[in-house]
Formats: sequence, structure tokens, C-alpha cells
Amino acid sequence: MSKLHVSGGFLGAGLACAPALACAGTPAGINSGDTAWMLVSTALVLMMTLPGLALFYAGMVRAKNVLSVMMQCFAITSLVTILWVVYAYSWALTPAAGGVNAVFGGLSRLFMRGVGVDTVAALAPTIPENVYMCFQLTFAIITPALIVGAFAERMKFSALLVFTALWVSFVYVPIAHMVWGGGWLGAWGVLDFAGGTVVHINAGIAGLVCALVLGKRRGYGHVAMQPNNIGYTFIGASLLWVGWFGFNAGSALGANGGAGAAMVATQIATAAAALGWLFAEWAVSGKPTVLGIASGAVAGLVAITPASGTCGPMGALAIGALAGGLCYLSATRLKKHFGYDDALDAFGVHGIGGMVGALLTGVFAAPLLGGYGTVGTAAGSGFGHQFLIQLLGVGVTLVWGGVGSFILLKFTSLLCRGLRVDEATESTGLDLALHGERGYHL
Amino acid sequence: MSKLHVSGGFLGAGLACAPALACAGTPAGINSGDTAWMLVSTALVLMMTLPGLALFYAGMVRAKNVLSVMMQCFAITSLVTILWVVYAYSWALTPAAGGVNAVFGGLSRLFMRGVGVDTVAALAPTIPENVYMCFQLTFAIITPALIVGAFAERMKFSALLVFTALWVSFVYVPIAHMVWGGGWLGAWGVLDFAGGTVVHINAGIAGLVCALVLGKRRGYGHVAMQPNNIGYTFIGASLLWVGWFGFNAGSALGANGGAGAAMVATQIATAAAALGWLFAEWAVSGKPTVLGIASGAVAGLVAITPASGTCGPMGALAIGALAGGLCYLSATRLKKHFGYDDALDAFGVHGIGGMVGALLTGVFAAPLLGGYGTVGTAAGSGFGHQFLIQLLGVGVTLVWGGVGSFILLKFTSLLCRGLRVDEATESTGLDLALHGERGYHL
Amino acid sequence: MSKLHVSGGFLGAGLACAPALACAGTPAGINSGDTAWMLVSTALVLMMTLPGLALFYAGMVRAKNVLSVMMQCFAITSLVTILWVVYAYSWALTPAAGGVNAVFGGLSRLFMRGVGVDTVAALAPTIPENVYMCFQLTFAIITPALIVGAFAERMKFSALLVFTALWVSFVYVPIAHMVWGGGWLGAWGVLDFAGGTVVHINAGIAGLVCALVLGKRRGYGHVAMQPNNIGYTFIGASLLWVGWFGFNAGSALGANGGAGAAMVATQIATAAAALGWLFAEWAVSGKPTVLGIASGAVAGLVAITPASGTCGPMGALAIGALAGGLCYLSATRLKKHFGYDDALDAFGVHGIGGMVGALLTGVFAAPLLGGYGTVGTAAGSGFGHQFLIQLLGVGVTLVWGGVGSFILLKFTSLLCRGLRVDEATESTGLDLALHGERGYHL
Amino acid sequence: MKLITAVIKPFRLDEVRAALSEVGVAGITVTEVKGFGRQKGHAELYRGAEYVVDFLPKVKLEVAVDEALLDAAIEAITQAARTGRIGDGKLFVLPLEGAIRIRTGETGPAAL
Amino acid sequence: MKLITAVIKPFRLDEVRAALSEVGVAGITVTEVKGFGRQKGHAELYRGAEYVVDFLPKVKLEVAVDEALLDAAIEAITQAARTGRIGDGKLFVLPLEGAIRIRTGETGPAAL
Amino acid sequence: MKLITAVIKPFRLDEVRAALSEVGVAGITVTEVKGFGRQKGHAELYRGAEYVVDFLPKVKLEVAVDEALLDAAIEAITQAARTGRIGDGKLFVLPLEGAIRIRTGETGPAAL
Ligand SMILES: Nc1ncnc2c1ncn2[C@@H]1O[C@H](COP(=O)(O)OP(=O)(O)O)[C@@H](O)[C@H]1O
Ligand SMILES: Nc1ncnc2c1ncn2[C@@H]1O[C@H](COP(=O)(O)OP(=O)(O)O)[C@@H](O)[C@H]1O
Ligand SMILES: Nc1ncnc2c1ncn2[C@@H]1O[C@H](COP(=O)(O)OP(=O)(O)O)[C@@H](O)[C@H]1O
Repeated sequence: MSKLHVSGGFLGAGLACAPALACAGTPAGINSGDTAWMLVSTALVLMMTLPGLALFYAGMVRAKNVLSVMMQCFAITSLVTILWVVYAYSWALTPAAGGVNAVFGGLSRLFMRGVGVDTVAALAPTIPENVYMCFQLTFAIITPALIVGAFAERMKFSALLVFTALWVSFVYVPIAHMVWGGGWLGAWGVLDFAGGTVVHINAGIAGLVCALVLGKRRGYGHVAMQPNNIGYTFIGASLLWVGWFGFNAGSALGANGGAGAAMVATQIATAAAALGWLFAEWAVSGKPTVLGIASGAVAGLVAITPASGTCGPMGALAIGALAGGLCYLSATRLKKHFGYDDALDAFGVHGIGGMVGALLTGVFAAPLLGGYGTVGTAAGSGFGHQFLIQLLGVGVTLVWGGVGSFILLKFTSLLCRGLRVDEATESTGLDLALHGERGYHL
Repeated sequence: MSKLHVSGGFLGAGLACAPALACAGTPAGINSGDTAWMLVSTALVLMMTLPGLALFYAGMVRAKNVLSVMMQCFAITSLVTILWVVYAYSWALTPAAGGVNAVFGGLSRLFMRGVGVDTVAALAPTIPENVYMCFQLTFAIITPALIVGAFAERMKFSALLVFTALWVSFVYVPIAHMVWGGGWLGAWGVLDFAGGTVVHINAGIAGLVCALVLGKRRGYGHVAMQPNNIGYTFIGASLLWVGWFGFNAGSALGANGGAGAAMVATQIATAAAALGWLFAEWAVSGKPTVLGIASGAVAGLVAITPASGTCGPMGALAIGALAGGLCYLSATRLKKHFGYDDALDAFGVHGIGGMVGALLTGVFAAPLLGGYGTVGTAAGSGFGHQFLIQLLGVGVTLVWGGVGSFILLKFTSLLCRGLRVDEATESTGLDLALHGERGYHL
Repeated sequence: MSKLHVSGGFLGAGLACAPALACAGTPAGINSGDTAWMLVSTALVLMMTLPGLALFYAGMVRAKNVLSVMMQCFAITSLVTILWVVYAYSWALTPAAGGVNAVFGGLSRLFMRGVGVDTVAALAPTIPENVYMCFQLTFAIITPALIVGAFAERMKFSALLVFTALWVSFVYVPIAHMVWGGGWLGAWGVLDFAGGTVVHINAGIAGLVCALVLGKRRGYGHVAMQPNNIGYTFIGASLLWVGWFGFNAGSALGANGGAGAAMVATQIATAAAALGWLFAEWAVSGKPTVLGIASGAVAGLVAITPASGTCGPMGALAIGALAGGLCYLSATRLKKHFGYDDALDAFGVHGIGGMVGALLTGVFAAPLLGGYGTVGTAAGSGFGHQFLIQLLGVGVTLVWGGVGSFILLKFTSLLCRGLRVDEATESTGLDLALHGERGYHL
Repeated sequence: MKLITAVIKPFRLDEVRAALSEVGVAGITVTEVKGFGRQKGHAELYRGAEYVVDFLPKVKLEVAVDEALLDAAIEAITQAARTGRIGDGKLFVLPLEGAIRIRTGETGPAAL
Repeated sequence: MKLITAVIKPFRLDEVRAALSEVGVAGITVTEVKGFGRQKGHAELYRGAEYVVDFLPKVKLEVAVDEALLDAAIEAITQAARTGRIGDGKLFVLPLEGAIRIRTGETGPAAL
Repeated sequence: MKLITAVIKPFRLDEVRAALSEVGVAGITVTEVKGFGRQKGHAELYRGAEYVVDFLPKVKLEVAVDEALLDAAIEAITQAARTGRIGDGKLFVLPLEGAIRIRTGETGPAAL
């Protein structure tokens, strides 16, 4: 289901206002309140990556690699911006002719052609297309940036740039088109209000593939890899929480009741997941950690993302609490069990959290469970049906994202003569060896 | 006086627009511009606590306790969110039947029952109730978080959680109801635009009681307790300043002239108080400090909070300058004189600053002094009267908050077998001993 | 051209809505959506200085001076706020009688006289004047704060305060009036959407003069002056990027298509400049640095500032890429060549970037090049003409700002018995010697 | 002259310094060090993974003294640093062949 | 008794500590130091300006041992610290006149 | 062989290092330390409360030299470190019984 003003939930109340507002004399349909909120949401989602996510991750690596993580996030932001305005926006979110449209969009907006000061996109009729385009750009930025958590402390900078460009073009863009841009998954009825599949499962599975293809950091499992600055991680998690209001409530594409409901669901699920991880950890290891509560909050934010447009407050509570507990287990047990080195748990938090959320979206959208969705009505029909549709969405994303990431990594490896830095660089640290800088001179 | 669209000031201009806007086709009364601003204000006030206040405080403690402060703020945020949506919102801001309503609200919104996508609250008729509820939640979060400053570096984490839950329920909720929710203080005419009594005096007096009940940190007064990272404190103060626009201008509950006036008052008072503390300190100790100017700014923000809806720009200047000077004296002289260990000056800044502001609100609301209030008209009537009403509001808050906090601390102490960590934990630091982490590995 | 709702670009679509909205019952002309966006923009631009710019700069100095930079930015913010509401706003942005108006504004708004809750300014007819005044204040704050980069690590704190007060009054205010407030440069047609001349060239040239008058830091050129915390610089650059949406898109003075177009131009130019500096540096020195990509982003933000209201997306790409490369050369080659110590490149980034942007504004405003301006129409007329007008604007700013800054520095030096701290203070570090504090106790 | 080197618990530093002043020691040089020994390290947690940090923060003092002061200084340090619990640390005595005060060029005991 | 002081590459610390344990050394004091020597420093960049940082991060170990253990300890350290590349560091042996365990007051080899 | 240990003011480090190079000393080990002595500490402020920080940042150099180089090295250090103001620091000479270059196993003066 596309990220439309009229999404699976909220019963279309928003759209009704468009014609009436047109009388206000602004260009047909543009509403100043909706525009104000979407300008802000765009800024908030950009802030999630810079500095939010970058700090969240940078605090967890060793001191010798702290800058490399910031660099990766900053470079991804810049690179994806250029790709997006040159072709990726058009390819993701405009219709293509014929059957191609099931998977890829069209070329009508190459180089932003035809986007004027007052034009609007069909997918967001009450705000300027420029704002819609820029809002969507911030999603295309954060998704590859999330993957950084998986290959932190060992990937070549050149390989990162090449992989990002390829991955955005051939993994992010088609999934976004399939779900939000008019492609077949949205048409089939997959609910993904703000990006559970498009953003989180997608980044999570790519992260897992990266962790497997690149291999473990040297010393992983026997050397203590102490996070250099949990304070950075704390700031990052906090800004992610704040910025996520733009991500989820912004996905209502207007300043309306739907945005309000999404904000509330986001706040509740995040709090529940933070406490879920905290208490799970306290029970298991005897000590509640800051890294734990912060990770739990992020897990809750991830899990509520697809559901925030359709679940009610108590559904959000359930989704959050479950996500907090399950992500705790996946980041601590699952990873240990299988022995891959997903350094900062890109898969453990975003992959697992995204799947928990995407599937439960199909459950808690039901009005029977306090949801605002069109599924699971009193008649009971469609309840299990929606769950299956969600499962389909998850499955397609896992397969496309997993296989696609693998192929693109191999191709990147050829182009850049390897994906990993050499041993000396890894032992010196990427900051000094690749970037000629050190994080701290205190 | 409640935090209404039509508050003591601004003469109702805002409300008049509601019926006209209804023609815009949105659900009766919801205005997209107001909603946009309140969505943002909610995000801004959340940012005040996470990461703002947490950093402001965390920078001032010793390096071994830096994470414990962040943890406390993060856990409070999560915990209060759950309490709020389960019962505290209903209890604070909906009407109860009969005489109970003087002090406590009703139960109609337990578990968010009846809050729909497009419902509105009577207290905020132009925005979705979800947004109003969430905005108010951020106030309920920051208030107990402010108290952290008083008992930092020595409180048990378990005791903190229990105390917070009790305090929000039995101190914050009733005071909020009495002033804003339809209770007797608001009905009597106490002016508190954005929370001078409800938030700051309330947290300040609780902090003083905590400091007295828990006792001093070991070594207080003879060991140098060096702030670990004034940079964090600086970032925190800056984000508090920025976020406070949401706190004060957001309390206009819409994007209107009242919000604009509140923003200007906030900006002026903060600047005046920052300079007030700076010059006072420069004159007294010979050196202006970053901790000083940052503390002064916070003192100004606190003091202007109750007045920001009714005072004019020059009233704000006066309130700010006074608050800066007086809080400097209370944090440096008063505390020394009485010898209590209010570690980070929760009482010295929020208690004293809140009282200065609450009382001067009664003065500078007068149009004679450039204010927008309904008191002290040209006829001169009611000028001293409003001051007495403000005094009443302050007095009730001090007594209820002081006695309530004391009782709840004693009760918490029973439940958690003590409020304070043991000596070894305090000397090792709470980060490692309670949370198994260290703030920095540089 | 003044920072009007109807600026050189966007063809007036915005203004048309004012009368229609008046029917909404709000005070004549105030639009809640526009007001919401401008409240937020004000908060965003404040965040650019505190903590954004302060962190950007503070991270680059040596550990012993980290707090002094934060202090300077905080004190400038507080001081300029008071000056602004007392007289500078009136002087800059209200009309004066007679010929004076070419350079200075009037005195009608001294002490905010006549600014009410619901009054509007002629220059921003759809938002409360309070909001417009406060938005403009944040520009008056960041401009002198930018100069800090030039004299960092060696200026007396008292001299800084005096110089700031003088400079804002006699350099910033007249230039702002000439360009935006109704003075002769705006009347001549100089395009400066968001402050390329008023803010950046102005601060840049003042920085160069400061660097020359104060002289080099001791040890400059032979001692390694290691930046203490590139992480701070990274956070600062990120918040500058996010906050700049308020700076540029906010300069549309409403939530409309113009704001959307300015946001997109900003995002594109920033990304292009970040990559421009990154690749230039990678090619020249073999290593791409975090300081480099962050500096490049700021260079792009600076350069797009004057153009963001009139250039199209591909114009933004060109301006950004050029600014990134040229500022890299000026910060590394030009400074080395001439041997002045512009410590953190206030001139190299803001002066040069501002000039690149101001001149190219005259080029890429042309619809022929995808711009939205009124110059260089299909008929071809006025294309070179606008470039000359821009050149005039740049020239006047350089002369007024350069000469003015020099005179004010000499005057400040007399008042404060010198501009520079003594040798012992410089070697100990300003933090301990002037402010009695140290940045870190880890 | 002798050089006394003592590794002690950080939070005893102030007491030790005071005790040394009392017996007439005028100068001390202090280094933050990490100690491995009988005292066990602490555990840190990272997303549920626990790892033991074996080294413990200690403080090393270096004090150059004239023979005449040696016993009093040793006594002062050991008394003030002792908590009686494991990890209190060690004190070593090394022979010192010469000492110079850089400012004045004084040598021998006069330099201390 | 002797005091062994060794300056080594930081990332060999764990190996050296393990090797010392094996030969029966119970305690070590470790300091982070910077070394100047034959090994060249690294370059750092600052807005395109390159400056060479001459000092290199090293770790200094201090180990007090009884004569009987001296050779084994020296052997353990040099073997475990050696990478064969320039900058592996130095090991110095100093005479130790006395040692005291602060907790118990034990002296001489028993204190180690 | 001797081990020279000198505690100096941090900002003299570069000069001292240069002076040592000139007389032919090839290696130095440097530690950041805090010194207590005649020189008074500084005051820090915390919300108006002033506390005196007694220790001062100093830098400790350790240089192992052959007897032949001893006097020249001492002269180089004391000259380069001297500012003539209180707190310039101390220089100590300790006997060194052995030295090993870990990389090659060379011993004695050849190891330095
Ligand atoms: N042989 C040794 N050589 C150098 N330092 C030692 C030695 N043994 C112990 N130390 C130092 O003394 C500290 C305390 O020693 P430890 O064995 O833990 O307890 P105790 O001093 O009570 O015997 C260690 O952390 C280490 O720094
Ligand atoms: N004469 C010396 N005195 C004290 N420390 C030294 C001396 N020479 C070398 N060092 C220390 O040993 C380290 C390694 O020495 P270096 O000459 O770089 O390589 P190598 O050990 O392979 O000869 C130096 O970084 C320094 O810390
Ligand atoms: N007896 C001592 N043993 C070890 N270090 C000392 C001793 N006396 C002084 N120092 C070191 O030398 C430094 C300078 O000494 P101080 O007495 O302040 O000045 P000066 O060197 O001019 O006499 C001190 O900070 C301390 O580190």
C-alpha cells in the first residue's frame, strides 16, 4: 500500500479537505499546514541520519574507527542525494509504461524535469512535489546508512561508495516502487505505512549479507571491542526517537489526524520496546545498560514503522514490547549462535524488528484490536488474509534484497579489488589509515 | 488558568478561527497549520529531555557517573509514556464527576479509550486529541527528569523507577489537573501559561526534598567533583533553548499570534538571564564560565515559562535578568549556606527560577507594564490581586509537592530497601557498578 | 531584493492566498500554516548557532580552547538578542524617513514598541510580526558568530563582546537594511534570497580583517594544532545542514512552493559541495577526511544561500560542486599562500563560498538555465545585467564590511586595551585562563 | 638518594599526598596506570555480551628522597594507601645515582 | 630483585601478559606512553594541511621479579612482543633494592 | 648504561627532543604525568564554587643512554627544558643493568 495521504488507515478523512482548501487561493490543492509539516518532517528525517544514526553507530565502535562511521554516513547522504534527483526519484516513484511498472517506475522526472515550484505529485496532492521528493529522498538516504552497522570497522571507503550507488539503484528503488510507487506489492495490498519492508527489512537483510560476505572483524569474539563513547550512542538514539516523528507521522503526508495517530503509536511502541529490552537484559544479565535501553528504543521505532498508520495505541504497546524482547534475543543469542559478525546489529535490530513489525501490522490493523485498518472487520473476514499478504511482502523483500545485495557486493568487489581493508589498516584503525585523522586529541 | 487556546492573554483571537476553518472540509475544527505546529512542538519538547536535559546534566557529573544520568532520563521517558497512555492522561486532563474534579480528573480516557484519529479534546479544539495528549505527555516526562539533578550520582536505579511512577501519579497529575485540567487552581485564576508551577516549582521542590532525604554525596564539599564534559552541558543547554520554543510557544496550542508572542518572550528572557548570570559571576569570581552562562539561560527559560503567554517583550527582559541573578545566588550562596547537596541545582535553578517566574507573571501580565493579560488594567484593579493568586499557586505547589515527595520517597525506600547505592558502588561509579558500562574508552 | 514572500522568484503564487485565507477568521492575513513553518524555521536557525556552529568550530580547536569557542557563540547569541529587540530590528528592517532609508532603517520599533500579538510586518504579511522579528534575529545572531572562526584561540572575551555589539550595529544592520530592509541595494535589484551577502560575505570579510589585525596564533605553521574532537565538528556540520532548511526554505516566509524549491536547492547544493571537496581532497592528498566532507557541505550551504530562491535543481548542482572545489582551494592553498591565520576558515568558507554563490545567483536565476528568476528570459535581455548587479552587491558588502570591521576592531582595541590575550593565557589555553574551566575530565 | 615507586588505589591518592607532605616530602610525580595482579577485574556488558576487563585503574607515584627521609616516606605511603583489601598495591625502592633541579641546576639532595 | 621495564607495541599486550602468566609472573603495571625512535610516525591531515606526528603510541610494562625468574620473564616478554618489524621496542633491567606489599606489609620477594 | 628520567613542562617537549637528537640520542619514551611540587596549581570554577587543582600537567621522559653519552644528554635536556620559572622539573639518573632490542635481540649499548 503506498505512502499515500489516504493509506490503509484513517479512512480518507484527510483527502476530503483538498478540494475545499483549493478555494484558499494557493495553487490547486497545496495546503500550507500540510506543507509546513512536511517541510519539517523532511528536516527531521535528515536529522535521523545526520547526526542521529551516525552517532548511534559511531559511539559503538572502537575509538580508532569512530570517524570512519561518521564519514560513511555523511558520504552516503551526499551521494544518494545526487542519484535521487538525477534518476532514482523518477525510477522509484513515478509510473512507468506497461508491465515494467510492476517493479520499476518511469523516466519522466529524470534530472527533476517537469518539477516546478507549484507542481504536486499524484501521491501527495496537498504539498509541493519538491517537498514530497525531498521527503522521500531522506528515506532513500537512511536505508543504505543503516547497513553501515553490519560492516563497520572493516569496509573499504571506495567499496562503500560503489556499493551504495548500486544498492540504492537496484535494491532500494525497485522495492520502494513495488510497495509505494505503484508497483505490484502495493497493488496486492501490502501495508507498509512508513517503511518496515522498504527501509528496515531491506537494510537488515542487506546487512546480514554484508556481514557474511565480508567476514568477521579480526579478533572478533576474543578481543574486547569496547564501544568508544556510549554518550554518542545515547545522543544518536535520542535524535532517532525525535526524528522518527517525521518518519512516521510525516508519512501521513499532511498535518492531520493520521499524523497524530502515527505519532502516538510511535511514542508508545518506542517506550514499550525500550523497557522490554531493559527488563529482559536486567533479568538475564543482572544489569540494565544504556546501550540496551537505547537499542530497545530503536527496535521499537523500527517495528512500529509499518504499523504506525493503522494500529491503535494498545496495538502499538504490544508491538513495541514484543520487538524489544525479540530484538534483544536476536542481537545477543541469535548472532552468537550463528557466529556472524553483524558488528552493530543492523540485521538484529532492523531486520528482525522490521519483520516483527511488518507481520504484526497485519494483525493490529484490525479494528477488533483497536486498529484503524480495513482488515479484520467485525465480520472477521480478511484477518488471516492480511497476515499472508504481509508475509508475502516480507518474503519478497528478503529474497530481492538478499540476492540483490549478494550480487552487488560481488560486483563491487571486482570493481574495487576487494571489499575489505587490509590487516594493517584494520589494526591501525580506519580513521588514521583511510582518512588521515583521529577522533580525539583530548 | 488552563493551557487553553484562549488563555489569560491574547484575547481569544485564536478561537475565532475555528468555525470558519471548519469549512475547509477537515474534521470539525482541526486546523492543519495548528496541527503542524503542535506536532513539531511535541517533537521539540521530547528533544528537551532526550537528549537535551540528559546531556545538560550528564556533562556536570563525574566521568564515572555520566551514563547513569543518561539512563535515568531515558528510563523516565519510557516509563512515563506508558503510565500516561494507560491512565495518567485521563487522570490529569479530563474532567471528573463532582468534587473530585477539584484535584483529580476522570477515568474516561483510560487506555486511550475513545481517542480516535479525528477526535479533539475540549482543551485544544483545533488539533487532534492524539496530538494534544502526546504534547502534554512530553511535559509529564520532563518534569520528573528535572528532579534527577538533585539526586544524581547516588540514587539506586530501581528506586528511581518506583519513585518516578509514584511521583507522576500522585504529585504531577494532581497539580497538572488543578492548574490546567479544570481543577481549582485554574478556576481561581492562577496564571501558568506553560508550566512554571506544574513543571518547574514542582520538580524543584521535589528535588530539594530528595537532596535532603538522600543526603550528600560522599566527599561533597572537600573532594573536587569535576564536571566530566562541559561540552555535553553546552549541547544540552542549547537544545533546551531551542526545544523550549515548543514548550512555551507550543503552549499556545496553535500557530497563531499567541505562539509568536510566547516565542519572543522566551528568546528575550533567556538571553537576559544568560547575561545576568554571566555578569554576576564575572563580577563576583572574576571569571565568566560556560557552565554559568548555560545555567543562566536555563534559569531564564524556567522563569519565563509561566509568563510567556501574558508578558510583553520588556517584561520578559526584566523577568530574565532577575532570574539569572537570583538563580546564580541560590545555586552558589543559598546551597552553600544551608549545606544540602542539590547536586546539579534542580532546586536552585528550577525551584527558585520557577518561583521568580510564577510571581512576576502576576506583575508583568499587566498591560500597564506591556503585558497582554487581563490584570492590572488602566483602572488599576486586580493588580495586587493577581499577585496574591500567583502566591497561592506557588504555595499550594510547594506544600503538595514537598509533602508528597517526602511521603513517596519514604514509601519507595521501603519497597526498594533503601534509596541510595552502597559505598562501594558510589566510589566505583554508578556506570560500572549498576549498568556494567563505562562512558568513554578513548 | 528583500526577503519577501514575493521574492525575485516563485512568481508571487504565495501572496495570492492571503486575501482568501482572511476568510478563515484569523487576524487579517495571518496564515496558520505559514506561521507554523516560520516558528519552526526560527527554531532551526537558532539551532544552527546553538549548538550547531559552536560545535562545528569547537571541535576544530585545540582541547585547551574548546570551551572558549562555545562561550563566544553562547554570549553572542544572548547579546545580539538584547540589541535586536532594543533597537537593531527597528534599525534594520523598518523604513526610515527620507534619504537615510537608503542605508539605515527607522526607529519606530525601538523596544518593540507597537509590535502586538497579532500585528504583521509589511515584509512578511502572512505571519505575526513577532515571528518575523524573531526569525530575522536568528540571522543577526549567526552572522557575528561565524566570525569567531577567524580569531579563535586568541581573542579576549571582553573584546569579543564589545566588537560584536559594534559590528552588529554598524556593519550587519546597514547591510541588512540595504539588501532586505528597503535600502538601495535591494531597490537596485540585488538578489539575495537568504543571506549570501548579508550573512556570509559580510562575516567572511570581517573574519579576514580580524585574522589580519589580530595576527597569527603562536606556533602557527610549525606546531601541529590538532583538532580536539572531529566528532563535535561532525555533529555541528550535520545540525547546520538540517537547520539550514529553516535558513533557506524559511526565507520564503511561508509554507509554500517557494519554500519547497528552496529546500530542494539547498539539499542538492550541499551534497554536491560535500562530494566536490571530498573528491578534490582525495585526488590531491590521497585521503578523504571527515573534516573535508563536513567543510564541503558547509561551503555548499553557504553558496546556495543567495540562490536558493531563484535557481533550479540543476543550477543548485552546479553551484554546489563549484563551491566545494573552490572553497577547498581557498582553505588550503590561498591561506597558505598569503600566510594569514584564518584559524577555522571563516573567510575561506563563508567569504569565498558567499561570493561564489552571490555571483552565480545572477547566472542560475535565468529560466534558460532552469532558474525561477526574472532575469535572462528567452529574449536574452538582462542576463549579463543581473550578474553586474550581483557584483555590485558583493563589492559594496566587501568594502563596507572590510572597512567597517577594521575601524571597529581598532576602536575595540582602545576600549579593551588590546584585542588579544597575553602569551601565558594563549599557552595555557583560554578555557582555564579566561573561564576557569576545562573541557574534559574523562 | 632513592627513588620510591608505589602503585596504589586511585582514591587513596589524596591521603598519600597529605601523609607525604607531613613527613617533609616536597614533590611527587603521579601517573595513571593499569594494574594486573591478584585483584580481579570487572565485567563490562555490550549488548548482552559480557567481557571481563582484567586491568584495573591504579595510580603510580614516583618520589625521589634523600636516604634520611626514606623510611619515613615509605611508612607514610604504606599507611595512607592501605585499605587492607586485595589490590592495595606495591612499593618499590630503586637506587638513584643523581638528581638535578632543571630550573637552577642544583644537584644531589638539594635538587629534590 | 630486578625491575623489568619494557616498551612494546600496544597490540602485543595481551600476548605478553599471557606469556608472563605462564612463567609465573603474578603482577604487572602498564602505562600508555608515546615513543620516539627509528620507527617513523604517521601523517595527519587538517583541511589539506599535512603534519607528521612523530610519536607513536606504545605501552610500557613494569614487572618486578625475583632473580630466579628474571631470565624466564625476559624471554617471555621478548618472544611475545616480537613482530620482527621496526618499532618492536626495548626491554630494560633495573636493580631493585626493596619491595613491599602495601596490604600486608610483606617485604622482599614475598611482596611480589 | 644509565636511565635518565626527566619531568619537564609539556610545552618544552619539542625543544628537548630536538636537543637530544642533536647529541645523538636515538630514542625516547614519553609519558603524560601530573606533578606536585613547589609550583602552585590552578583554580577551577564550578557554579561559583572555586576549587584548587594541585596537580599540574607535566611530561616525563625516559632515555636510556650509554655512559659515553650521559653528560651530553643531561646537558641537552636541562638546557632545552629550562625556562627559569618555578616548576621546570627534575632530572634523575638511575643505573641500568641491561637493555634488549626486542626486534633483533641485540643487548647492551647496541640495543639503544
Ligand atoms: N610483580 C609486579 N610488578 C609490578 N607491578 C606489580 C607486580 N605485582 C603487582 N603489581 C601492581 O600492584 C597492583 C596490586 O597488586 P595485586 O596483586 O592485585 O594486589 P596486592 O597488592 O594486594 O597484592 C597490581 O594491579 C599491579 O599494578
Ligand atoms: N634510548 C631509548 N630510551 C628509552 N626508550 C627508547 C629508547 N630507544 C627507543 N625507545 C623506545 O622504544 C620504542 C621503539 O624504538 P624504535 O627505535 O622505534 O624501534 P626498535 O625498537 O625496533 O629499535 C620507541 O618508540 C621508544 O618508545
Ligand atoms: N622529590 C620528587 N620526586 C619526584 N618528582 C618530583 C619531586 N620533586 C618534584 N618533582 C616533580 O617535579 C615537578 C616540578 O617540581 P617543582 O617543585 O614544582 O618545581 P621546581 O622543579 O622548579 O623545583 C613536580 O611537578 C613533580 O612532578
